[in-house]
Amino acid sequence: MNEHIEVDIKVPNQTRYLSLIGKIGEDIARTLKMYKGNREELAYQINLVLTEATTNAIRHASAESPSPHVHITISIQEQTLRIRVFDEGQGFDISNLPAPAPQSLDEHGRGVYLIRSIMDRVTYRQLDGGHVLEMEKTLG
Amino acid sequence: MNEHIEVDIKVPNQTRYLSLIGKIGEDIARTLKMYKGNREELAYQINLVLTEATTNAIRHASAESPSPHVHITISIQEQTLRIRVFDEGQGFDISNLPAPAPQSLDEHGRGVYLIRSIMDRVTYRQLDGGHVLEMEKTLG
Amino acid sequence: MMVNTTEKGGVVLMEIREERLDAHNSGDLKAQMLNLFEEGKINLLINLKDVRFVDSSGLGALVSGYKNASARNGNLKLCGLQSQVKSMFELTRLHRVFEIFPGTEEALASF
Amino acid sequence: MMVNTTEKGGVVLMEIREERLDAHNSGDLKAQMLNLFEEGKINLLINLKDVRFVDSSGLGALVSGYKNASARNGNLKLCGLQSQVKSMFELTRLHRVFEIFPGTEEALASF
Ligand SMILES: Nc1ncnc2c1ncn2[C@@H]1O[C@H](COP(=O)(O)OP(=O)(O)O)[C@@H](O)[C@H]1O
Ligand SMILES: Nc1ncnc2c1ncn2[C@@H]1O[C@H](COP(=O)(O)OP(=O)(O)O)[C@@H](O)[C@H]1O
Repeated sequence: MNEHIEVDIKVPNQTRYLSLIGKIGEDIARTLKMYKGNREELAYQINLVLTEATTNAIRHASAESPSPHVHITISIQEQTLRIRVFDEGQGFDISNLPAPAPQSLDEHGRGVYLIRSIMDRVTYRQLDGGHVLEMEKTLG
Repeated sequence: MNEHIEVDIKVPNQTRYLSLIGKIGEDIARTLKMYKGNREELAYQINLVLTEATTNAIRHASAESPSPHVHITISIQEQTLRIRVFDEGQGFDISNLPAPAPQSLDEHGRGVYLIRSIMDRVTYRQLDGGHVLEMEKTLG
Repeated sequence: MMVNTTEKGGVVLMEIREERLDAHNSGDLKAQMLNLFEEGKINLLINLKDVRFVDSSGLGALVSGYKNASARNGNLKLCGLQSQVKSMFELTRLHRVFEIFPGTEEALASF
Repeated sequence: MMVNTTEKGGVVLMEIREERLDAHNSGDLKAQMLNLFEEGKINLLINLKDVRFVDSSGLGALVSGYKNASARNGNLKLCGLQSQVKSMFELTRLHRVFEIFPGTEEALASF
């Protein structure tokens, strides 16, 4: 059976909305009918990648519009979880990010690494008026 | 400050997704910055009207498409909570529903009554290919 | 739906082990109550302490059980309602229909 | 952010009273630790028992505290990690950096 879920979220680009976005991700993970693995682990992972990607959109890519927003979509279709986080900033070269050194004491630079560890496919692309970080994971 | 939130949800039209939709509504209620009232009460109310309206869309207005879905939007803008639940059925005349008799022992007929008790403005309108139940509440 | 069913001195105590009682699982609750009626049970006590959320279908299932029990000269009573769930009974005036008790003890003693 | 801060025999115990430690509140945790360092405290024990979720900013705040404590010849240790939170330290290899204890007692005794 084809369990198709789509959720589209727009919130002010402020970190106080991170927990709402993360919770919606957790709620989706806990609802999935066909997922056989550890549901609470998946809930944490979805919460985490949503939180990391949205934080980056807020921090590094704040729009200059008077009431800037972040836009996130979460979809489940045919065993594929796809998360898209849109930003209106200058963008960055995701292929040029150094992996954090093991036992690095750097305070930053673990977000994209975590996203890559958890998700199966991660791309960052230019769009009209901004960029999108697209992350996919095969649930199965 | 203008707290603008928009969430758009599509799920298979099955009752097992009611709890996901209700939880997203609760998460939104718990996040609202400007709400001065009882947040847990508001969370219950949003959960309830989402659950009632989505149940009706599933039960009374199931589409004939091969993989029928329900479509729900929740938005907060300038103190107005607006929930829309779309259906693809035959529709009904909301102005002609009898209010349930006090202490009625009817098993049915309390859904729209509860929605009307909680929300400030409730309309049911025809759209291209279906209908929408629109419910608004001023959060004060 | 998860329900713990035990019998105490002629009363069947049903503990609903779910967070939500809604259109997804209220049909199942109705079916479980019907089974009990068919076995000849007529007095039911429903403990809702774990239930955070009840919708109109959940209320409908309880009304259905109440009518069935009454028709058999038995009773269906409720206990353990969380405060928001209690408000649902007040909003629909069903608190005038059901006998509602804080805990199981008082409720069992009342049959 | 809600933190219960108490001092026990030269160690400052900080109990984080939040479900989430993320980019929204990790700056505040960093600031509270900095205040303690400025007051001359150098040994911190962070109890994460209430924390269900930590993101990379939360880890970053803890790394910042760890570096500050070490630079002053003190230490920052952790206790009470929920299992999913613990996995975050493993995934980022930070479990090799921090001393992590199950409970407060053992952790306090280790300073
Ligand atoms: N949406 C984005 N727009 C612009 N730059 C970004 C974006 N996301 C990430 N970056 C860049 O990639 C770097 C690494 O990101 P990340 O691994 O999340 O660590 P951190 O955000 O802690 O620095 C950031 O410092 C930033 O320069
Ligand atoms: N989306 C809808 N499409 C068609 N009919 C509807 C819809 N929503 C409600 N109705 C009609 O209105 C009636 C009353 O609905 P409600 O108050 O929710 O009680 P119940 O669903 O328990 O009968 C329903 O029985 C149904 O006939």
